[in-house]
Amino acid sequence: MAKPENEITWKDLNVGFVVDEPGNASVYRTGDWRSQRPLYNRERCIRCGTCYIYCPDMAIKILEDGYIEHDLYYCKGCGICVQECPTGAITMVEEEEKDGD
Amino acid sequence: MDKYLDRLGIYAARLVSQKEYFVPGHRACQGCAEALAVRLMSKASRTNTVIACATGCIEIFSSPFPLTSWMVPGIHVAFENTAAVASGIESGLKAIMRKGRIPLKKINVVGIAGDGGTSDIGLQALSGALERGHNMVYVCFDNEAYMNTGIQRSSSTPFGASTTTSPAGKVVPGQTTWKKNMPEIAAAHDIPYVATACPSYPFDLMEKVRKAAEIEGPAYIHILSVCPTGWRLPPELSIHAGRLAVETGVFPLYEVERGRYKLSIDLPELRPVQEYFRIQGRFRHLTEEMVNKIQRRVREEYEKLKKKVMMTREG
Amino acid sequence: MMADKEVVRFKINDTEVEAEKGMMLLPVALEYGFEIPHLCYHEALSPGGMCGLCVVEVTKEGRTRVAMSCKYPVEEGIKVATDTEKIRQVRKRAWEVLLARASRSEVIRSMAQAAGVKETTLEKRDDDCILCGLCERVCREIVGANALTITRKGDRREVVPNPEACIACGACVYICPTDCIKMEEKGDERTIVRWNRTLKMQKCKSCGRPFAPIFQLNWIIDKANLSKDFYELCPICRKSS
Amino acid sequence: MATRVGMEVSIAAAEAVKQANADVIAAYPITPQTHIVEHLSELVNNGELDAEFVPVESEHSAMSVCVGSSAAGARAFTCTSSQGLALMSEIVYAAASLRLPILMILANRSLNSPLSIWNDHSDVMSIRDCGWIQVFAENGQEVYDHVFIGFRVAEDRNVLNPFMINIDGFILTHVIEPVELLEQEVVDRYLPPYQPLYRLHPDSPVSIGCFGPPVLFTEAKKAQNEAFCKTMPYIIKAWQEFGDLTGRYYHPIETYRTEEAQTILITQGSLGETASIAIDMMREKGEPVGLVKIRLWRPFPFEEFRKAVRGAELVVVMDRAVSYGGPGGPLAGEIRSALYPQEDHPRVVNFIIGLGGRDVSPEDFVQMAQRAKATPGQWYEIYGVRE
Repeated sequence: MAKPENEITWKDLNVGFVVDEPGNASVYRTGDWRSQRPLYNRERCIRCGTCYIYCPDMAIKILEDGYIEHDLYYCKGCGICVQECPTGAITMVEEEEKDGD
Repeated sequence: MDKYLDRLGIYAARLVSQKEYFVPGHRACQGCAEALAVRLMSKASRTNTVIACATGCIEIFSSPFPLTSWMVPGIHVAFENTAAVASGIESGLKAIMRKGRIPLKKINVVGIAGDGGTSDIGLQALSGALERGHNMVYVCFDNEAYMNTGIQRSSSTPFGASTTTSPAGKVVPGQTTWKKNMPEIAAAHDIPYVATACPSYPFDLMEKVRKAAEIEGPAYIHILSVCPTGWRLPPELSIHAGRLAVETGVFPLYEVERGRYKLSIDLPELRPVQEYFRIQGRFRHLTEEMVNKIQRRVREEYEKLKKKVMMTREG
Repeated sequence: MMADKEVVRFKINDTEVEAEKGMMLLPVALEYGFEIPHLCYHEALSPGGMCGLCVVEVTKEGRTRVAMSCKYPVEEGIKVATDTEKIRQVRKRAWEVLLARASRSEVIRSMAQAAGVKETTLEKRDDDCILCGLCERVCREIVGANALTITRKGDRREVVPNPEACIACGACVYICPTDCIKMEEKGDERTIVRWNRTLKMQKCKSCGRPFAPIFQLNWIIDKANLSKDFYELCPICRKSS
Repeated sequence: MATRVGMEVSIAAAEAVKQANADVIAAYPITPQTHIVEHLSELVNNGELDAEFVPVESEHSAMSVCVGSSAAGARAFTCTSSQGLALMSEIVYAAASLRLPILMILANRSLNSPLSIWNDHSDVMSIRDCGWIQVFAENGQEVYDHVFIGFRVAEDRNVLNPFMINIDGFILTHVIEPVELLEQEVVDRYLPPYQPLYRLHPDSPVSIGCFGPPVLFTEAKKAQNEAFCKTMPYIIKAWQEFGDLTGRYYHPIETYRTEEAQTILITQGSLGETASIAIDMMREKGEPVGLVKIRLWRPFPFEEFRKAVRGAELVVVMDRAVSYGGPGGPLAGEIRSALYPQEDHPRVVNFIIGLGGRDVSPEDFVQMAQRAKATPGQWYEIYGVRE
């Protein structure tokens, strides 16, 4: 659904309130919830993927070369990756003042 | 020793499919291990899957209209009837495939619910579905209380835990009953596969889901899903807490495959339960006496489980 | 959703599918829920083309041929058949080869049986390894320990370990489709049985439990440039402290 | 050629479900519904009906299985009574909101307490607003016919709503009646295989039953109500086409000798047959009395109803359920609402009768008509109670 939810009319709804766009929740930004942000030190990363497998928010991507990248659009700042990284390659830092985007 | 336990393969995470069937944008709390467990389950059950989901945290955080985190089809109907809905899906698909109305295809029907939806209000429907022998998987995501409604106690809340309806009071110190042993209840239905799992052991969890989906007939998986909000622990420690639950013997990982018990991780020495309790606010009020009482019980239960393994060993 | 990548459209068993250009057939077919047997393919690794099970029939410009789907890049307009009589025959032969290579493997025998192949007429090798090469690829491509090599003597291949390089991480144990690589832990020693590699484990300074091979930890310390005492505590005690 | 046989109504209903080629039947035994499911399981186990018979552990699960299988694209059937309906009612509502074309036969029986296995309409009235299309059948033939009509209407892309057939427990379920059975070929012509709009299948994933936040819940309800109100012409069309095929025509409101009637009795279900005898008796004496039978209970046929009672001075409504502390019986409340917009509306008197299996005779109807006529005002009473 392209419309914001407060503009959806009853006529826009599918029969039975069915949602027929699988995975469309990915438009929803959960990154706003963060008060702290993960900081990744590539030098310390052994490319084991541990952070990736434990992320409850699918906010860690494994890049083609095996290193990782946080997806701050989704990262809620829980800090699990920091705890689980075997080499201490990720730390949490205070989220700076949020700007417009 | 089981090859799917995480410490035996630090690089195993790289070998897991990067395809997600449960996508980000879901609204679970920070550090929610239940969301992680759902993610891992979905990775294991993959694309040919239909989900029946109970009312509860998962339903609320995964599919607030008009959005859904699910890439696979799913239905939510009510709180207590997930197993029945799943058995209906299974029966429906079976009938229309047999009658040639849709092509024959292996589709995993997976019912998912929380501990309340499983061991309390949904127990009857689950028992019925397991007894009828539908070819389906039922996964209980156990966060040990009614978290979605605000941390009320369930029959799955452990002894001593403080919840909003079993508060640690001046006279009654939290939950006064022992956690209902749901996996054993499932196993008593003599179904082909029962397992316990925890997302702190992701490869083990995924392997168990895969196995459950493959096995013909009903399968039950009980997943301890750490809830930082309800357990009052820092969100970054939810994986750690799950590991401690296992290593203290509070939540042993095991399988019951066609009646045979098998420990997924056989611990030569259990860590003291206090290590597990210390990091959680819900146990903060426990006296030494209560901890000792729990410790004794955990050891006894673990020994009982080990005996079952011995007794049902092949040959 | 694939805006910046070129998309190729084709058919698998009469179903219209699409995929990014450059992808191989097998992962696309699996993603669409088609069942194609495979033992040496892993999506995180380069294609192996070693087991021969993932064969399909590909029809392109009127000409049909049998191809290994793990190594066949998707092409616009091709027609792929995953389960024809021809394919079943080729797969049967592949199972015979695998049965011969790993005559000891219970896993392979039951898989072959499920595919309708009970015995092999080929000369049997007394092993339970099918030479799929996944262990070698994971060790090289993912772990980076390069502890395994595949050697070729005539038409005989072998996986040969380099005992000095193995960090006993268990990635090969995890990936092996026939479970022929076993890991054992006894006391404070970990052994990768097949590679004959035994390493002493680091004991946690706090709880005393052995938790990882010292050699592996040093390898990590070296790689990540960590302090020498970084792994004094086991992961659990480290978090609890 | 259609064959006319003597058959227990429950058996006829089950035979119709077989001829309708249902895919999934889920049911839990409860008197007086049992004969229907017993016969269905027999048909399945004898290989006469290719369906999954799911012997659930409760009615709640019966409806849940129907919801699951219907959402998966199967033609689903269940039947229940009384307490069973009360137990499943949560999911009865859900089935309608999810717009799943499930067919249910409700063998009407009173609700506890005291425990009664006998007939009245307190069960169906408890879920009046559940969003199902609800019809009342008067005899075995109507029950049999409405299995086909029910599936046909429910599965119509313009409808997509569950359908409930009310049949009076024991009075209909357990009696042998002449029923004209349809040729399979006629059934197949009338009832094509179910083609779901959405189905739970990995080939086109949908999420059904999402969480509705306040900003959207009202829209969802509006959409459901709009769709439900628009089902009427499709129900009428299905009846019309059924009549064209079989010669048996059904209408939302059935009338009996209402021409020039000053007093009109109103019934639902099997009472209609008894009431019609009373009408004959009174007409013979020259009394201008007629009968209106409400076949379609939801959506309520307001227009047709007003037309049927036009010109009457007195309307006597027979309810088989109590609305404690309410305006009388639930049917009477509905009738008053229907008549209120009419400037010159007739007087409405309401009798609550036949509770928990209490017999109602033609003489009772005569008496009620006379009492209603003689006592002015709009009133109601529970009829035939020992004081």
